[in-house]
Amino acid sequence: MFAHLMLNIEETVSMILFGIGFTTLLLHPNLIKKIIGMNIMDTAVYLFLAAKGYIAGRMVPIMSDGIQDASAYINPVPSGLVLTGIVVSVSTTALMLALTIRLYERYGSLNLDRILILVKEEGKT
Amino acid sequence: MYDSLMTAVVLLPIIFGFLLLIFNNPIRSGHHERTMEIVTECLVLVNSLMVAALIISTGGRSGNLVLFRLYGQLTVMFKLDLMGSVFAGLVSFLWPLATLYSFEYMKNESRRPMFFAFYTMTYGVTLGVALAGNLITMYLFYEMLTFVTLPLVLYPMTREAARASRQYLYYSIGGAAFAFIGLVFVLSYSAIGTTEFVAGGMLNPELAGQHKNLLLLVYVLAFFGFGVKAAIFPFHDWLPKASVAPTPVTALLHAVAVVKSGAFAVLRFTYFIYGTSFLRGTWAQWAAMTAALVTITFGSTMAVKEIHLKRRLAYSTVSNLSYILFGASIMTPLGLIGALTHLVAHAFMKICAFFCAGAIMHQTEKTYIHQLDGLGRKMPVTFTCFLMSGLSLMGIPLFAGFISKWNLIQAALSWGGDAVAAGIPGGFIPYVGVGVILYSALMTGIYMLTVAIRAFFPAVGAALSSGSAVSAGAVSSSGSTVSAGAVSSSGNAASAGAAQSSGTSVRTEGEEREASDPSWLMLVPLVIFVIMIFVIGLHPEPLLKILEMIGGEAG
Amino acid sequence: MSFVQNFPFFSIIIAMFSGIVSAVISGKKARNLSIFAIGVTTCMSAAVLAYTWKTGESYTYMMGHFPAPWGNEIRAGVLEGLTALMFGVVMLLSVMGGLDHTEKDVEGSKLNLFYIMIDLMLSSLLALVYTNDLFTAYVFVEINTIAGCGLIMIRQWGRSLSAAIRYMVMSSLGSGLFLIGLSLLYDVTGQLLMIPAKEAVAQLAATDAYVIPMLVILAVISVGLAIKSGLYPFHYWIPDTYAYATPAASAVLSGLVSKGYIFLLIKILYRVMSPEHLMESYTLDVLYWFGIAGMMMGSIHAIQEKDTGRMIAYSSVAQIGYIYMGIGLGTQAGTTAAIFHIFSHGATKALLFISAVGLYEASGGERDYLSLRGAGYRNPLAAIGFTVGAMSMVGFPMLSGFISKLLFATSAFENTGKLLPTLIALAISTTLNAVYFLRLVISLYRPEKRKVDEVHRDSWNLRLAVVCFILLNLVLGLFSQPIVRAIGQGLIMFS
Amino acid sequence: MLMLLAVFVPILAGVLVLALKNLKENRGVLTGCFTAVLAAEAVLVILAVMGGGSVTLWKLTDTITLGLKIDKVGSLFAVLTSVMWLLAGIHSTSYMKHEHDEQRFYGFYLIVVGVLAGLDFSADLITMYVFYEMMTLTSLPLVLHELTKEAIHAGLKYLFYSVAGAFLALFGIFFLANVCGNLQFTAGGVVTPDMIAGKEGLLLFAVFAMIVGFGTKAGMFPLHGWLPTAHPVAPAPASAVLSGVITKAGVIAIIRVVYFIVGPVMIRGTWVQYAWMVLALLTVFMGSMLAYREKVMKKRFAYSTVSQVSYVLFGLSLLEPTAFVGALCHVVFHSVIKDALFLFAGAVIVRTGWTRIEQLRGLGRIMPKALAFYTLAALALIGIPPASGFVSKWYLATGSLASGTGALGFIGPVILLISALLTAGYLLPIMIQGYFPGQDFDGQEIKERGLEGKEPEPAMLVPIGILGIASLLLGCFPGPLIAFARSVAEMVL
Repeated sequence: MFAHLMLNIEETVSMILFGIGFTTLLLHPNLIKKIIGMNIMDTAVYLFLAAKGYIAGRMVPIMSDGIQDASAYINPVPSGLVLTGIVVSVSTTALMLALTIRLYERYGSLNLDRILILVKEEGKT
Repeated sequence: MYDSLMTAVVLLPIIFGFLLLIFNNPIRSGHHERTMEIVTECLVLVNSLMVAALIISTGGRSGNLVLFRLYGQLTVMFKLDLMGSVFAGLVSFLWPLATLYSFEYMKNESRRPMFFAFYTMTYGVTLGVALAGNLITMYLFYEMLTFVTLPLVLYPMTREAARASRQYLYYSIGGAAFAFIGLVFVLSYSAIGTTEFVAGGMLNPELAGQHKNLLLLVYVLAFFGFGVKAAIFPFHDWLPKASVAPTPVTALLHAVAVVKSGAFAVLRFTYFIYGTSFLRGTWAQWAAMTAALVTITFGSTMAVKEIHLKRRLAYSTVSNLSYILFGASIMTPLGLIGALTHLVAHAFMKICAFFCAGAIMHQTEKTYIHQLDGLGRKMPVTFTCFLMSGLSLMGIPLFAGFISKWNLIQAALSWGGDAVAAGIPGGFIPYVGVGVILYSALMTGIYMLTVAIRAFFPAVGAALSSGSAVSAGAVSSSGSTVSAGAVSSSGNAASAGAAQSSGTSVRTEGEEREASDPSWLMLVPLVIFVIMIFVIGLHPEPLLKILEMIGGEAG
Repeated sequence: MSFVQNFPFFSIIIAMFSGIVSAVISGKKARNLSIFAIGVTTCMSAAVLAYTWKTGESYTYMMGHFPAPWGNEIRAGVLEGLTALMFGVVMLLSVMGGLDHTEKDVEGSKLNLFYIMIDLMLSSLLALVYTNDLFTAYVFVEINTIAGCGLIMIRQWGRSLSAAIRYMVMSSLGSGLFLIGLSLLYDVTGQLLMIPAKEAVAQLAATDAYVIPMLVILAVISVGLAIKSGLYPFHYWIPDTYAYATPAASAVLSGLVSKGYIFLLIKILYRVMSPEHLMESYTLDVLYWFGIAGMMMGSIHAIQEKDTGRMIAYSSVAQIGYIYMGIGLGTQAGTTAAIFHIFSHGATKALLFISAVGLYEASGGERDYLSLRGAGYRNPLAAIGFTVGAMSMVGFPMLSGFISKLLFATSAFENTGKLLPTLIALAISTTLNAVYFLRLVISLYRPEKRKVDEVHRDSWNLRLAVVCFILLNLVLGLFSQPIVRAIGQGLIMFS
Repeated sequence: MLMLLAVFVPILAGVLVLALKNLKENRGVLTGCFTAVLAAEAVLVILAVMGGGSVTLWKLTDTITLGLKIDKVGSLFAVLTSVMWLLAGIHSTSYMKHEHDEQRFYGFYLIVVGVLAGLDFSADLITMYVFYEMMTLTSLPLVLHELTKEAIHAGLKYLFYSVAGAFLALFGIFFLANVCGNLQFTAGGVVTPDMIAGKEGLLLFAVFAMIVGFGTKAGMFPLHGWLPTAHPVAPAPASAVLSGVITKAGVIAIIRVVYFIVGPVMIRGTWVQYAWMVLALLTVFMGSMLAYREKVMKKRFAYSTVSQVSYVLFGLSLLEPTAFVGALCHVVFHSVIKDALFLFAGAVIVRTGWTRIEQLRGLGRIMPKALAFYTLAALALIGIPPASGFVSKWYLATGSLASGTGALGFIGPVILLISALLTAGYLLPIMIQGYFPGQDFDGQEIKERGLEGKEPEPAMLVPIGILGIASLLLGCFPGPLIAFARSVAEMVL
């Protein structure tokens, strides 16, 4: 069992990271840390994807010195996916940060639980 | 021709109701209420005549009329058969009279156009239930009935009314939701692929035989589901609460149209969908029967305990509706006949009783029974009618109630005998049912006659002093005689009594005006109902002939 | 190749471009552009529907000239066309109905942002409907999330901000799970296009390889999409989100957004996964039972709720439960019912939100259901709209809700184990629906003690939207036969 | 035809009396007409009885017809009813002067006699049930005539007990209609063993229900509770007919059921017979005990009725010819005697306003003649030979010994004897105190009120006299009655 894990060290790490990110995003009350958790989670997936696409001993699929046979490059699709994913994650992160700033301006707190309480109180008045 | 007539009688009142709603404001701002009433009455009358024409010309049997296809095999379809004719005929007989009555009753109310709009719409919808040719159509109108009668319950707009209407709605919708299960099952197990009513049942015997217990469970669910509208225990609670509605509503809808639709639906479901041969002798039958018996006992006991007149009558309705359900659950042709007899007889008796209660409320604003002391002398015709309906509800011979009770009990005894002879477990239940009905009859005697006795024979010093004694002799005349003759004589007596008492009587507290019989708009329906009670009680043979034909087909 | 076949792609692109263009134009123009874009895409969807209905088969549309497995594909059939059409119609009506409110709730300078979000939402929904590529689906899921979040937070209100952050957090969790599921699937099969992926999966199933990873993939994807569509017990973000956004946004979010995810889930379950895995993983059973739990719990929460908007939102939780129950039945009829309910619920829920707005307006902006007393007299049309919506939810025959109820019930017959639970759940849930919806309807028609000052007149577009939604409901209720047949046909083309 | 008149003439007359409101001003006309109708009724009944025959009233449904028929039992009861009614009616013309709402009383009084005639002449069970219910309802106004709270309460009690009893009986009717279809009264019964094959237990239960149900009207335990409440509160003439005649409606109903529908054969030796006997004996004993302890005069008479009517029921329950003869005789005798007692009570109340036993000391100084007639009736009820009660009790006792019902057949006479002693104990003190008030009695009150030697008015005194003497004479010359009863017994047993 442990040997399997060591053999697929990238996958193992990415899964651990994913777990860390997921729990942080889900459970941590601090908004900034939530966002960090989300990023960790996304990064874990990218790591996983990149690890899947990597084939030992091959080149990055970027044409630097003329086209070689396809077997010379690693699988480009995961890399593409990772790139797309990063774009998506950046925009999501930006949006969440923007939201966080708004909330902080309004309620002076980054603690989501506290913010929710404040919102409720605000609604009552 | 007749096909279009069938559509017309259902749609005409509904469309008219919508028109009234649309022209609500012009009518009220222009004070055209009187015109509206006359038009409404004419329309209702015409509609009733059309129903009569329909029934007579087709002899109670028409072809299928598919209106449109809802989904798949589910078509909205009208078809007149004998049982539908009985219900439709009953409803169309009562409606014009009830409308007439409600003009007077609603005289001082605002928002009358709205009231009559929904009242008239309900007419159409009820006819829709009666004319429905298949289960889905009936279900459709059954649901519609809930919604068109809801504004009527809500009409007083008080907190109590809102609560009552909410409860009414929840119960009805909940019931329909369980009836829906039945509908879906029927669709799947139908022998003919549709949900059309077939006398004697339409389930595919082979398929149904494989899942007998499941289907029986579904039957019980649907029985209770449809039974909600027929106020079966423990889903009866909405009915007494709903008596906050104006009396014409309580009388016509919650004693006849709505609740009878529930009972009618149960009859349809039992005799025309499942078929009695499938159900007879099974646990489902005993479950249904027990429920009906519990309701009878419960309703009549609660009626005795209740001190609010309309709620008392409502509890009485609860128990009487379960007479019908009991008849349905006997599941023999005789049972069907008994159930239908009671369906017709109870309609006249209970609407009469409610209209009396309404007349009392309208004339004196008294709603509790202990307030009624001595009113019988002031409102002789009203209380005579009340007494008559009470006696009939008790099941005294020569009144309509006796005939239905007779039929029901004969059915119960016959089936009980057969069941015991055949060694079916639970065969004793019909015998218990006979006992329960008699118990309920006793309770009926208690809760109806106490009211009449209070009214006619007030304890000395309770309500009236000198003025009442003058008219007493004449008053009590109407207490015992057949109505028609009494009307004129006691009418005079009342006026004489009123004239006398205006000078001498000591008014009791809170009595704003001298009570008297209401105007002819209210009295005519009352008297007609009493006459009908006697007609059915004394000469039920034509009705029974028709019912026997139905029983013969559906058994 | 017919010109019509381009339409799915065009409609996505049109929606996206109008969003981009909106960034640089004024709010009013952005609004007009947005409505125009929705209208055009709706027409295109109709054309696609007509085309595929006529040809009787679905087609795949290659993006660019990269064939599988590298390229990106769109696939359109009757079901896709129909869904896109419904989404378009509901969106158009929602935007129309909420027009005034949008302008009131959103600062003038940011109005174009709102319409950017609407456009992006439309494009992502269309993409979710049409795409045949898993990773594209992921990207549009994220775009959808962002657009949805934007729609919520555009209203500068504490509640909507907090709702937005919660929505965002939950959505991110869902997206993350979905993404890891995709990655694992890619890992196992090496495919991202659905059709090749299905072949690969079928092969795996045939050889019994990678059983556990396949289960994990199924679970992770299902849970991810379930979170995003608000299946009970992942529904905590729903009430605030739906209730506190601006009405147009509420209608769109509740009527469409979660439905897009559900549609995607159905797509993945039937176009990618193999029946064997579905059977082994009990995914369907889990979805079914959670769906039923949602039906009950959503309604119970709704009953406890006083705020009308939150009540309707909790009702959405229940309705999503219905849909998952349909999917969970695991039969074609069940799925048909679920998809029909997607339409029916979309039309009904949007109607409820839009007409509730009319009622708030007539009650001085109060949303508490007690404050809505007598609103039926102050704003008759909105009240009628609400009543129709409520009756449809309760399953009144002739309205759309009845048909979906009927479809759910009849489809249950094909799965005898789930027959009785389904039927009883339907019955109880109907009753619960009646409790909270009709309670409100009754109080709408109860006159208030204070005098009705004046009949409130809504703007023409709100009234038009309400009327159209009512008609839509009636159409779905009365002429369901062709629609259901189309769904059935579409499902056959689907996989 | 005549029997139709006998049924409907009084009913119509009663309705007319109720409806014509200006009769109130002409008391003379009212009472004249009233008496005339009652007399005519008596004549009509007797003529009808002599004419015999049968008539169908109405076909309710195909299976239910309402009809009248004259037979011996019916004749006996009808004649008895109409005569008693006439006498009590005459008494009431005087009694009711002191009451309010006279006209209503007369109206319902007339209606009830018509209904009772119908009941007696009924040709089948359902017709009888119709009249039975009508009787309950139309006699109700007589009970609550006083309209005091007590009277209304009593009236309701009367009504509900009666209705409950009627519905118990109705169960039996429904059952019998179901098994045999034909419910025409036929001497010896219509039920045959093959009709009820498999339902024997149910039949017995139904019969028992009917006995208990109809027994309500006859004041039989356990549904006797209404009687002591209801009879005393009514005006005295009404109490007289209620106690003397209407209780007999229960008796005839039971006779009809047991001897004319089910047939004695079906229940002889079954639990029903024994239960019935036990109930009847229990009632006999209990009624006498309660009467003995009761201090209010009319209530005491009412308890006495409870006890005495159950003599009749006991006789019937033996299913034995001699006892049957005794029962029929006792019906007649008790009717006469109890009418006399209640009319006497009415006279006392009108004259003195006294209602309690201890107030009656020295009554002999006021109304010696009336008290003499009372004494006659009382002696007859106790059963002192040669007064009438002795004859019936003799027949009852011998019948009981001959009935072959084992121990109960012996216990019966014992209880009858004890009851007779108790009867003496509760009736004689009135007479003794009346005539012999004792040394310490000064008659102050009587003198002060000037009541000395004030006999009741003739309209009261004459009926009391007739009844008192009749109760003696019937005992001296019981031959025709016994012969008649014997012929009936031969028919049914």
